[in-house]
Amino acid sequence: MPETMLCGVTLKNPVIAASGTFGFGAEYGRLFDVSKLGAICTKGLTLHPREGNPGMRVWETPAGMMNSIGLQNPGIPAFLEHELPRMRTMGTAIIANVGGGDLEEYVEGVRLLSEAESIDIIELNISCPNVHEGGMAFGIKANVAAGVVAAVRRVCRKPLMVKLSPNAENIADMAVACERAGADAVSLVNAFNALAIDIHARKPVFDNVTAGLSGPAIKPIALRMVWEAAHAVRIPVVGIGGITTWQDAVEFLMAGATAVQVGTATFVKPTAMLDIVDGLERYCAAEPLTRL
Amino acid sequence: MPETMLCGVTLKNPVIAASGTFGFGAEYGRLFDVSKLGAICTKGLTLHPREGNPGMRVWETPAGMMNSIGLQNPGIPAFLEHELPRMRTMGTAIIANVGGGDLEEYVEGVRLLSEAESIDIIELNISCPNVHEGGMAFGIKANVAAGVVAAVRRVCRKPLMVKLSPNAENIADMAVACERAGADAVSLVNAFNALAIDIHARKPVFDNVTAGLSGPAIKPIALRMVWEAAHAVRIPVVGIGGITTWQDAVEFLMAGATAVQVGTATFVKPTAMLDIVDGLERYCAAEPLTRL
Amino acid sequence: MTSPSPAYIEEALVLAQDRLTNDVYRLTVEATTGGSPGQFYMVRAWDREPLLARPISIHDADEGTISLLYQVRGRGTELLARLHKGDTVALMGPLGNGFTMENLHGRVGIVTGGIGIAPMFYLASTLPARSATVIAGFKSTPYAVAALLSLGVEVYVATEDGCEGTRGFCTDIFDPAAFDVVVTCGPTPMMARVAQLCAQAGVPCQASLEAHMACGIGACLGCTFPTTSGYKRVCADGPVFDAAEVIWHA
Amino acid sequence: MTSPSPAYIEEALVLAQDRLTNDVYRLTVEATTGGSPGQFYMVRAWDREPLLARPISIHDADEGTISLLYQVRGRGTELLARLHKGDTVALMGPLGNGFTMENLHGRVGIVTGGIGIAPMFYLASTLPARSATVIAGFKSTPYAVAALLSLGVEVYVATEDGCEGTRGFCTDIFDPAAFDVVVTCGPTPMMARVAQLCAQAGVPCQASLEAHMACGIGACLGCTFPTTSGYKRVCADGPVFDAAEVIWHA
Ligand SMILES: Cc1cc2nc3c(=O)[nH]c(=O)nc-3n(C[C@H](O)[C@H](O)[C@H](O)COP(=O)(O)OP(=O)(O)OC[C@H]3O[C@@H](n4cnc5c(N)ncnc54)[C@H](O)[C@@H]3O)c2cc1C
Ligand SMILES: Cc1cc2nc3c(=O)[nH]c(=O)nc-3n(C[C@H](O)[C@H](O)[C@H](O)COP(=O)(O)OP(=O)(O)OC[C@H]3O[C@@H](n4cnc5c(N)ncnc54)[C@H](O)[C@@H]3O)c2cc1C
Ligand SMILES: Cc1cc2nc3c(=O)[nH]c(=O)nc-3n(C[C@H](O)[C@H](O)[C@H](O)COP(=O)(O)O)c2cc1C
Ligand SMILES: Cc1cc2nc3c(=O)[nH]c(=O)nc-3n(C[C@H](O)[C@H](O)[C@H](O)COP(=O)(O)O)c2cc1C
Ligand code: FES
Ligand code: FES
Repeated sequence: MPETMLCGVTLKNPVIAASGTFGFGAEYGRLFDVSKLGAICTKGLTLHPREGNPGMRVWETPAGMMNSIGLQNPGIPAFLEHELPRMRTMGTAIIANVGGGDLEEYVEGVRLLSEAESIDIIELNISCPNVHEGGMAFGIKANVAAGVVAAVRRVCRKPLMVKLSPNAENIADMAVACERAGADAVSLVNAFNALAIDIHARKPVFDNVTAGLSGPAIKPIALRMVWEAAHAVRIPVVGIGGITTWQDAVEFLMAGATAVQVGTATFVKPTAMLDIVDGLERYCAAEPLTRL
Repeated sequence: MPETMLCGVTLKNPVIAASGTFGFGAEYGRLFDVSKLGAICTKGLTLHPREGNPGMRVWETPAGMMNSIGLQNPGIPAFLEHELPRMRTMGTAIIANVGGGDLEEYVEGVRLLSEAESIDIIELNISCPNVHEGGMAFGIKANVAAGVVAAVRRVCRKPLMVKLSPNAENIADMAVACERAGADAVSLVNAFNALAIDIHARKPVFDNVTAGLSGPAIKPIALRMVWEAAHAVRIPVVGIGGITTWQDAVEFLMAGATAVQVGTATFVKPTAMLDIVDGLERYCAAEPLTRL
Repeated sequence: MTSPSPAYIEEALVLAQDRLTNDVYRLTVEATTGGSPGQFYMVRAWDREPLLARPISIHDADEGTISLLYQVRGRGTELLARLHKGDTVALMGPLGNGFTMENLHGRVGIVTGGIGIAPMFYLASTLPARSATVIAGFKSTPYAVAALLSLGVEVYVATEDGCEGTRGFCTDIFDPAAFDVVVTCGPTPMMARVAQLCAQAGVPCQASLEAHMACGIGACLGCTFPTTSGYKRVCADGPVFDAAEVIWHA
Repeated sequence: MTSPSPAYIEEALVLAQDRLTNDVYRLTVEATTGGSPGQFYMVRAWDREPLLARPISIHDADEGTISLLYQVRGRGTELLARLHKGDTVALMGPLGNGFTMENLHGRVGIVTGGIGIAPMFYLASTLPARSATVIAGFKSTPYAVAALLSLGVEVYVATEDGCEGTRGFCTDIFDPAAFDVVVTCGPTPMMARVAQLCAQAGVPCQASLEAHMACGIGACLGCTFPTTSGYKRVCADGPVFDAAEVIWHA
């Protein structure tokens, strides 16, 4: 520490930019040296390009925010052609985050990404609504998740990290199911399913009704889930959810995480991740960081 | 509105003090006129007195707080003898909140409370750890919850409101299971299972490891759950979770709640509930409050 | 178009806070990062609450200072208004594309609604003398008009309550035929109307859009607006768009 | 014991803020609610963040003002320290039982650690002249001592760094045999030691405990401390307890 080994990949440090909050790295790359990060997770990618959701897409809540981006992305082929070459020059590990509306889209997406040399890890986002099961996300029921992980595992030639949804029925069972189905790591949590109502307009703020809650507000719940997952599996666990300061990161690492991802905090302070890296370095220089 | 009918009981207004945050009414009664409230939920009661949990019991988080009180209470017989007579004079409806470690304790507790004339509604808290099922709360699995609700229903001669846990596997299924098992209303949500770690002491802040998260931080998730429950059942739904302003209350009412409970906000501002009552009165005088 | 890289200034010194009307203020801060007309900064004048920074346009900028003109609307702008000389504020910017200056030739019509006037002082001060005419609508008491007049810009005012200028909306007194090119900023319905009038008259129009933002720098896709070529990010592809490309009634 | 009802004052005016040392301040606010020595107020000098108010003892009170002596420890006290004359602060109180004055007879020993000295000025000013002796421990630079001396109270100081008074802890220079009754406030391990010394010497001791609080008024059961008769609420059953009843090493 801070050098970290995550499913066979050496990261400079355990601080990773969370998917969907850091684009493909270029935007914040104009502001600070992104090579100082442990890794960058790409915006969620799907096989086919997606327009994303209409209407309001972000909304503030007490110590949190809701988002309903709807996986807007150029599609995996365009990502490989236009974005990946630029990401490759950024001097940090690349984690490709993949979504999908059905099993075939996941499998085909992962197959394509697997072939790209400069991708270090594939992060499978199972929070996406499953179009074949009436929109209920893949990430709710452990057996449904296990199905998609197993199918993807067959075609995936990279380390496979499965990103768990906090809306899962039981987070420990879900982590175990993913481990058994072949995941090399799990990352958690994604955003919490939440609602906001515009009382003046008398309708939900988001066209999709519900949206994903992230930020400091969710940290205590996310930390509990990471603790439960880390106690349930042997594969590495990456902690996500409201991490804003290096002290937050230490909490997740003590709870059993191997690394952490930072999302919303970057919006609050663009250089938050650099502060976290510095803080962890100072902490680890002074005392050993041990898992509880 | 603001006069509200809740399972046959007329409340002055839909604003109820949430269980565990308002004692038995006497403490805040020294500060303001509690007869202005729609109702008061008692501190969680169990058949036998409980000491409560050792160690830290409250901890602040971003826009929220965690608590691990451990159902400290004098036991139902002592409540009936010493506290209820005083509550009866407070000029507002009384909702007795009941917990239990096993089915027998719930049933016997509800039987006793059922006999007390001045109790208007019984609120069954199914978030308590089920001592017979390895500590997993009654409120996680719908079939387990249905079992306790059905058993309690048989002895309960008061309107029965079941208070749901946000840790339930599926909140809509849970609400439906409780409705089918005989609940006259459901209230939700109780606190979210969460974790905090004291990084200096290198151990969880709470002796019990996890504790319950409440306050504004959870409002967007609670509101989503209330929306889902209200769309799933025909019985009244009482909204709880982070409600702090009258606008928050309107959101819950628009989401389908018949009334709301306010907990943590009272700690933030002791007269928060009075402000909510006033705000709702002004709102309803100006425009109709309709469910979305 | 490659704009200069934005910077993050954690503690920019507040040099002045002037209250212009009941709810409109001008904040002047020390910063050398400048920017071009129509660009904006993500501004944060508080520690933790609210969570996100707020986008505010450059009202004026020179070598060493930036000034912001803003209206108190909610929590964030209310906290901005509490700043005093000597306090500090966090800034990220300059952000966004700004107005396409190379297309602003001949007679430039600037049509604004309310606080949409904020970026126009900087714009007008950059345009050739006497080329710009401002048509500004306000709910009630106008602001920022005197400064525009001092630049030698012609200003027509409409107020909804008729307290100054013509009673009504700015679009009531705006005739696109009088201009070679139009620039607009204000509430979306107003800009939609301006865009429609310009389209009918065949006058090109640049509109500076507003959207809720999280990152402000193009990374989160939270601030999109529908255009004829798909969703565009207001913060990074805009805030200024060719009004003809914007799908106003999405 | 029936104490007067507490009040909630949403906007109490700040009359003065004095910085006594690097991190210790005295805040004086306008309030007629008073209280007795050892009682406290829940104080809030911010809008929304942090969520909860903070308990602070009455340092001094008269008909029209209350003063609070506090040390900056974290976020809440840091925000308290930012208050200026003319600002307002939300107060709920007076809360808690306060010291049992009817038991404070003869020679009263007051043993404090750090900011535990806060309630003792008000206590000493209420006791008969010359009956109290204060034994105060500090990490480094002492505070609040001059005010006590001005009351004619004898004060013995111990500092951990030896910068003033005896080097070491207050418990090193405290002999319970010199007193008829002892009052203590400070860090829990220190109070536990004082309680132990008093018990050995057969001297009654009142200890003012500290706990994290949510409601401050007895409703939430969040601030309990174990005693020989079960968990007691620090805010409502205390903060002052008979030291012999407290289970110090729970
Ligand atoms: C590119 C751009 C430039 C702007 N320039 C100016 C300016 O120069 N002067 C000025 O007064 N205003 C400007 N605004 C609008 C300004 O950002 C909002 O008024 C401000 O964010 C409101 O924040 P609040 O906390 O005071 O209000 P809130 O209580 O948060 O909300 C009040 C209203 O403000 C809007 N709003 C809230 N949060 C955001 C957000 N994150 N992003 C955008 N809008 C939001 C919403 O429409 C809401 O109804 C600009 C907006 C954009 C997008
Ligand atoms: C009855 C009573 C009277 C007190 N009187 C004084 C006084 O006169 N002067 C003074 O300086 N301090 C007093 N304190 C202590 C004071 O309440 C804490 O220092 C303060 O709450 C710290 O808040 P913070 O936000 O600055 O620190 P935080 O960052 O919140 O935490 C710093 C430390 O403060 C303590 N703390 C945090 N929150 C609370 C809380 N809600 N309740 C109690 N402790 C908490 C914790 O031990 C924590 O380690 C008193 C405490 C009690 C219980
Ligand atoms: C604007 C936004 C967009 C997001 N997009 C994605 C995404 O495309 N794929 C994904 O797996 N997670 C996505 N997330 C979830 C984050 O990666 C992260 O799991 C979540 O925000 C919790 O972390 P935080 O509290 O640090 O933000 C998104 C989050 C936000 C705020
Ligand atoms: C200190 C504290 C004690 C609580 N005790 C109980 C309890 O005994 N029984 C119960 O059903 N809920 C209890 N709750 C949960 C609240 O009634 C409420 O469901 C929860 O706090 C969410 O609402 P809020 O965000 O408005 O506080 C308690 C909450 C707090 C903060
Ligand atoms: S605000 Fe994030 S992309 Fe525009
Ligand atoms: S703080 Fe609530 S009972 Fe003491």
